[in-house]
Amino acid sequence: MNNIVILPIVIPFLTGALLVLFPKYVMIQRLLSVLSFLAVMGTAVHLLQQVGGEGIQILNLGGWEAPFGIVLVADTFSLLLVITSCIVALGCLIYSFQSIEWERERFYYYAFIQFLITGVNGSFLTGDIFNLFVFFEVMLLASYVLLSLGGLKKQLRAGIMYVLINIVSSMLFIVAVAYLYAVTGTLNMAHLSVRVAEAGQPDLLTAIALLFLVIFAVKSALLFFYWLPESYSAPPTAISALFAGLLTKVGVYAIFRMFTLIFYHEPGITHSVIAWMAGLTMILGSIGAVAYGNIQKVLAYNIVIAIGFIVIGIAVFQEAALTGAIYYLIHDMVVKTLLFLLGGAMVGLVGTYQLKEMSGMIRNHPYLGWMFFIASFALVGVPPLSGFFGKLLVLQGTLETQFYVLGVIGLLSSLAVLYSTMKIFMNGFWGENQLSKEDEKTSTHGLLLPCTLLICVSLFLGIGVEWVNPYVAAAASDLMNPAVYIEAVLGPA
Amino acid sequence: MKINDVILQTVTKIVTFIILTFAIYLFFAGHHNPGGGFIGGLVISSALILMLLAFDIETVTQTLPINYKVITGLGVLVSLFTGMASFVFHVPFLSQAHLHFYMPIVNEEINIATTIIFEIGVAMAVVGTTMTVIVSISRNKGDEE
Amino acid sequence: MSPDAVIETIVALLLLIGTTLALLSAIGILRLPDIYTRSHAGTKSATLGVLCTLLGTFIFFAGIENFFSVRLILGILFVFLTAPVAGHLMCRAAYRSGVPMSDRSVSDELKEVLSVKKEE
Amino acid sequence: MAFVIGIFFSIGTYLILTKSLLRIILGTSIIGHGALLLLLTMGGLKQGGAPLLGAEAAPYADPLPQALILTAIVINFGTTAFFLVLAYRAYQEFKSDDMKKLRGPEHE
Amino acid sequence: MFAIAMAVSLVFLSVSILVGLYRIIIGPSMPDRVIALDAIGINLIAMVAVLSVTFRTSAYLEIILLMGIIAFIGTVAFSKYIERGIIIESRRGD
Amino acid sequence: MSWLHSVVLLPFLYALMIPFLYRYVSRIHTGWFVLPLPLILFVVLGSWLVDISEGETMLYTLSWIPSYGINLSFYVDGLSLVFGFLISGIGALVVLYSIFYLSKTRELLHNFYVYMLLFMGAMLGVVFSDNLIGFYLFWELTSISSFLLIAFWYQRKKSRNGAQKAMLITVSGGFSMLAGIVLLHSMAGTYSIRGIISQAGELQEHSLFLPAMIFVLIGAFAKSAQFPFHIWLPDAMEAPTPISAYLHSATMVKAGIYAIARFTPLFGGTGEWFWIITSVGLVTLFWGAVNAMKQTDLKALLAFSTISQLGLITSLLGIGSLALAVTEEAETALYTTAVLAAVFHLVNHSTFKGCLFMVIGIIDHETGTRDTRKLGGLMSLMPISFTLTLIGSLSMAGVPPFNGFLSKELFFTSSLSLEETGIFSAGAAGLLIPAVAWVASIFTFVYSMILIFHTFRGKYRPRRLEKKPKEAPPGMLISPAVLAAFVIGIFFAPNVLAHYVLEPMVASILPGDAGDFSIHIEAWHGFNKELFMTLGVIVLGSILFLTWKRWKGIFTLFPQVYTLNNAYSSGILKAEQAAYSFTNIYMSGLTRDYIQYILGILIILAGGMLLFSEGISFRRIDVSTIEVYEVLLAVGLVAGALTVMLASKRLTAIIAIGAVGYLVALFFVIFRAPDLALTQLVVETVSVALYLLCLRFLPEFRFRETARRVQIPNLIISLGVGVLITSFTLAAQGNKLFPSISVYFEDSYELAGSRNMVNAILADFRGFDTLLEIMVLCIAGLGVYSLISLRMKEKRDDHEN
Repeated sequence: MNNIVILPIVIPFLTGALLVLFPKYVMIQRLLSVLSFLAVMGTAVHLLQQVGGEGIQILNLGGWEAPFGIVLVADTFSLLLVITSCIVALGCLIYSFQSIEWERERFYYYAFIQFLITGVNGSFLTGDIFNLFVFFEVMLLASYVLLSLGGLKKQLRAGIMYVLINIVSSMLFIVAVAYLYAVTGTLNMAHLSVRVAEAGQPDLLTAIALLFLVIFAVKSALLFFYWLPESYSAPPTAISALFAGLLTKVGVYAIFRMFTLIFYHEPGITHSVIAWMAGLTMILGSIGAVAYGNIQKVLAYNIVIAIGFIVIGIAVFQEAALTGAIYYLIHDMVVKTLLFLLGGAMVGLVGTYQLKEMSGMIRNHPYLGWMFFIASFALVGVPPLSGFFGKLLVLQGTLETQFYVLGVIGLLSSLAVLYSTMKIFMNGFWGENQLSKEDEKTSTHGLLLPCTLLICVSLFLGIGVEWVNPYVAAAASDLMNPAVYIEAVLGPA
Repeated sequence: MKINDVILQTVTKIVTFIILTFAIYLFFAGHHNPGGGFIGGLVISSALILMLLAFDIETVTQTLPINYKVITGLGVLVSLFTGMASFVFHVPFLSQAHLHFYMPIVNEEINIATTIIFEIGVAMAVVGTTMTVIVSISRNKGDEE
Repeated sequence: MSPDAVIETIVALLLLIGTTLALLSAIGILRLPDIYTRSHAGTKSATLGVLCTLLGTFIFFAGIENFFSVRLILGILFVFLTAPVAGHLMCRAAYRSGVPMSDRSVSDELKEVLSVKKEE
Repeated sequence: MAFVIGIFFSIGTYLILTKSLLRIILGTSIIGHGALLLLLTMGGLKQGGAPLLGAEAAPYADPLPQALILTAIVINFGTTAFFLVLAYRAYQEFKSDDMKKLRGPEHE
Repeated sequence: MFAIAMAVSLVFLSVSILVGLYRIIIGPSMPDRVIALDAIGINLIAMVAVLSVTFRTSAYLEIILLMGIIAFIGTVAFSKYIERGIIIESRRGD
Repeated sequence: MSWLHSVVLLPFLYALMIPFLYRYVSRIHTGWFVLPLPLILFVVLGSWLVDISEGETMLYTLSWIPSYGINLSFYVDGLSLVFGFLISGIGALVVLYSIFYLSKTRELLHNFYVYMLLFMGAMLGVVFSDNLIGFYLFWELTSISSFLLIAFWYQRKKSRNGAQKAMLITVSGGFSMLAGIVLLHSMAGTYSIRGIISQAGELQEHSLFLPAMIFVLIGAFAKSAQFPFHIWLPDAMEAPTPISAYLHSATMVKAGIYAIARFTPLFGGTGEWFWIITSVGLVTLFWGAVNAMKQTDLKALLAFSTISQLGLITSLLGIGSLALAVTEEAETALYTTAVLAAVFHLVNHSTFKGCLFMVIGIIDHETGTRDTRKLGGLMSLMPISFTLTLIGSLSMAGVPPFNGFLSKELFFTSSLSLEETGIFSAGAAGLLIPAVAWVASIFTFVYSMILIFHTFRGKYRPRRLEKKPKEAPPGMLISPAVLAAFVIGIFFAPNVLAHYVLEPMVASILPGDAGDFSIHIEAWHGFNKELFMTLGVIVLGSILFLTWKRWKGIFTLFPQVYTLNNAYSSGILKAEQAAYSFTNIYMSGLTRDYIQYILGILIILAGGMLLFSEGISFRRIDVSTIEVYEVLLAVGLVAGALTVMLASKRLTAIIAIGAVGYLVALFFVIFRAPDLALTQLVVETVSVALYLLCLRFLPEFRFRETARRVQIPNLIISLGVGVLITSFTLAAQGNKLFPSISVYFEDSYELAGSRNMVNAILADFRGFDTLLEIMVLCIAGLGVYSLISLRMKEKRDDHEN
């Protein structure tokens, strides 16, 4: 038992609930929000140290032992994601101080952000499949609200699509949980793993696994990314950046968890399906990224590509690739958010999303430009930036397990990433400067600080691989050995 | 065209109280019989909805001047705090304590548990949310003006 | 016949009567020509039916299980109180929204009153 | 019961695939009902009494799915409420509830 | 004998409910449908009562009362909607 | 940290200071601050020369990711040291040249020098890295800095396009290189180049050996502009001329050559390696020379000439790799000559091409154009430039007394030597290779002449020029003059170079016995085949040049549309359009379509799994008999749901959904779930009230879907979902493998003090769910409130309409 495990969930929850009580005091709201994220980060780091020393930390909520109550499990993998999501959220939060309009700030904007993070962190930490569903709902509902907060036309339009698709997938989630419960009689993930292993994962369970795969694929935009480009370009920058960094990644997390902990007995079926999906996702994402001349869309399709790439790690199901995938996942959360923030700043300056209509911004905004440049190359996976190491390991994994095609698609998709981000850079920052300082729609005042923060994190992730690596490697090796997780939750067998 | 609602309003006045009593009963019954915070909260809201149906928002707000959004927040906080009390007692989060009393008068075993406080929070949140939704929709004039 | 058996018979009878009434009112809802007549079937006889049923249930629990249910009494009271009001509201709504009466209806006394009101 | 649930899902899906917003919302409601019934069915039907300890004898019906359903009902309610309001706000802005007309500008 | 009576009652009530549904489907007017819904509600009350006798449990008695409340509120809401199109007014007489 | 590290890392650190120097010491041209750096590097490297030439090596390691064997380890041997000299030496000259070339006031000098230093450091990193990951790191960095430098004048569209093209090609080559590296790592288990080479014997047996080779070669070819990747190089000429001289002729493009040379000990001696490299090199040599002739832009001419010369070096390395395959001493020596020729020409090419680029830059700078059709008769106006051009061009053409002659002779020798080869059926090529080499040399001669005569002779047409031409300032002439001095100097004393520089280089490329020899290069080697070939080149070349006007029309016969370059440009454009239309096919913006895709795939996947699986029984177990009334109610449920579906009035649908909700509640009663029934009833009512509230703002159903095209897929999908769920349900019901954990909750009274198990679970066992659930409610409530109350104005229309 370790009550600290709940803190990453409770702190934002509490903050959010408090913020509901006095929506009009904006400064206090801002302060509390920042403090909350810092506190979460602190506890998560502390927990990470504990996990390093004492093994996986668990908390049986209400004191009910594992398969009966709800259990929270903090292993290295989930804690890394919690920390990353806090950094990302902090970046977006600071960014929104300047960029989100005051009307939104008074309509519970900060509370919703806190709730969103509650949902995200909870999804990472929970060890119970139904509880995962509930956390997903918390997160989704908060995201519905944030997406439509402000009620602009495009927000409503995107909101309807986003909500509808997620409702469908949530219903399927309930259905899948129901089947799983019917067959195995339990909801605890560790217990599920034990029982599925005992039954040898018969075909019915594999079919249920596929059901789960489809559901999480919708959430993580793996192959089913149709909702993503439109809904991520609708809300204000800070919000879409937050979505870009976090929401799909939670789905990815769920896929990782499910297919390493529970359904790992039939990789011939499930994991090859995942491999196909990953390949198709990267191809379609690349085509989409090349196709458009709209900053937000290009970046949105880049999310799709990255998802495909990360999922390779689970498709080839090998430790090096998994390590790489986790590394790339963390990197992608940071860098994707950063790119969205930077793209948003560009859009804010020019007042349009169309690349055709912007040009030469590096003249007045060199820092913006170079940050975008570095972030793009980090995304492409150029050493020593953060995307490289993950990409290397994933590539290594695909080649060593003879998934050559996936590896090649992964490299080609990097090319699409390069082409598309450079398209933005060259159109937006290079060329004749058409916009004098006075003509700009907004200023970048206060927007560069969070971007600098995130880029520092990204650089650290790239150059300081050696420091981060023990944690990532431990996370991957834990994922490859479900016994560790099971023992931590259910006690020694 | 004015429509009088005398019959409805008279009945409502009586019925609301029956419903509210029943709601409170359900709330406490939940421990051993069907019921609980959720249902209690929902039934309270349905009583309020009935009042809104029979009268109008103005009147009801005058009688019950409550900011439902705050109620929602408070409800969530109350529930959360019962969970967080466990930090003080060094027990797992959300641990509930319960005591068995023997009440000689009604000749029944009464059972007080911290879950009651938890459920109060739940009920408050439910009422708050439902009413927030209903009232905000009804207040909205839309494009009709 | 044991006391329980007697109670059981009474309960069974009451329930049967109640449900038969419900069935009858259902037939009424099915067969009657217009909304106003149907509402009679739907509210009045059905209410009676449900009252019988509830009474039967009450007796059942009071007699056999020794369980004196306040809730049931309240329920009976409630249905008794609200069912007519509901019927009234519905009929009025129907009339005001202009649902036609059956051809077989003899008179419409409210028509003049309302039309006078409209002219005002 | 399985067939009823299947039919519910069919009907709900069909409604979701229509282009009128209100029908879509109704479709999600129906699927929601289907999912609840499914969850209950999966707990095993009609085995024993209501899950209330006391006078009645064991076995009881499986209480866990019931608790899950309760949670699901409430969540569905919240989602539906939000979706409904979203829909009508969209109608106010776009003067249309036709999904075809709610597409992005590029698709027109 | 008792069980048969119960079964017969349940079938009667189910048939009544189906009839109500039939009315809901064919109408012809909206108030018809609402009244049918109200009738279904009332039949449901009876049904729950009979069921709780059949199962010999008092667990469902709350539902009876609640059902009454709910059916009433539903009908009121529908009737106001049909009559005025607005079910909750901001202020009387607007 | 060692001296070696500082050599590589110093440029990067120095680059950080440049912006400050530029900003705060604006009176002095920033280039003067940069100049010392390459000079110092040159001196430091020079101090190692003697040791290295005696066969010593140096290795220092800086840890980066030791746990994966990824480090920055730097290794110096003959090969890398020579490259180091080229990089720092020509770097120094280029910086000096740029000080006069780039205006202090008009150009963004800090950008220029930062990029330049980045490049210099990266290039040094490439040649000194022993760890493949470090190698890759610097490899990509050279592409990026080249990208930035090409687009230095980023306002120009041509610069941007050229930069983009160069980057796409070189970086994708880099990706291929990365794949090769990963393959090598997975075979050899190390990233160290020396470590891998030491396992060369075993690795050649490995099944991944050939793919690894091809991947590495693609990377190298892309970088050094070999056919068909050469198309980026001409466009890269949009860069300022110092950059063209530095990156795109002397150093960066040679990184590919370096890679080939570096990996020769590993891959060399195999037939594939020989054939690929030799043939690609020859094709490039030929194709580059042909294209160079038709250029009118002097820089483009030099670019194609560079491509051609790189092809030459590559093919020589290919021929030289045979030395590792043969055992006979005489033969080995023969092929070793080819390697020698390669490295010799590499050095020579850097000198004369660097010189030529700088002179062309001067012409451009002084006249404002590089177009041969506008230039002419500059000989008397710019005598020094003319002399320098003459030296460079004649060397390029392979005429004595310039160093190009020597290496060209060696090239002929090597190509002729193939005739006698018995391995890899290289002899089959027979005379083909020398013939191609000879023809290409003739073309080389022709374009060298074009370069000289079309610029400096002919009619002087001042009106076509933007500026009035005059001789360049002396400072600008220093650098090309130094290089020209080398061009001549090497011709007269080739063996000094050979001893200190070329021998250690060859020894690094051909380790073991093959590399152990001494070289003697002679300008005069008697009347042999090579000499006659050279004479032929000069005679035929002169004839062709003199008749140039008559036959240049040949080039117009090849339609311009079908060039690789156009294929690239239109390819990019078409790809973008195709991608756009393809993406728009499935991204229709219709939510319905998206849901159809999702459900369709779900049905195929999960349904397929169910269908083809074995051992799933659809038996219904432990379900008690179904009562009549239950069937009736189930019929009622279905009827209600159908009503919702088919209702033509929205109110009907809502009433029906209310009925369905009530019936579901009744089912909860039947299935012994009183709590659920209660909740369901109230929630249903509140929902209905909500629907009624919102109906006011929503329209009546106005249309019915009648289009069959829409209806049928909808029906199929929905039926499919229904069937899937039904069969799944039956299967799951019949396959309960384990008892449920909920038996535990039957002790709820003892555990949680509650007789209502459901409530105990909700409030206690799974109280956390409940907590979150009210959170969901809270979010939904506040969300509805904000959605209704907050209506922001569209500030800008964002191209909505």
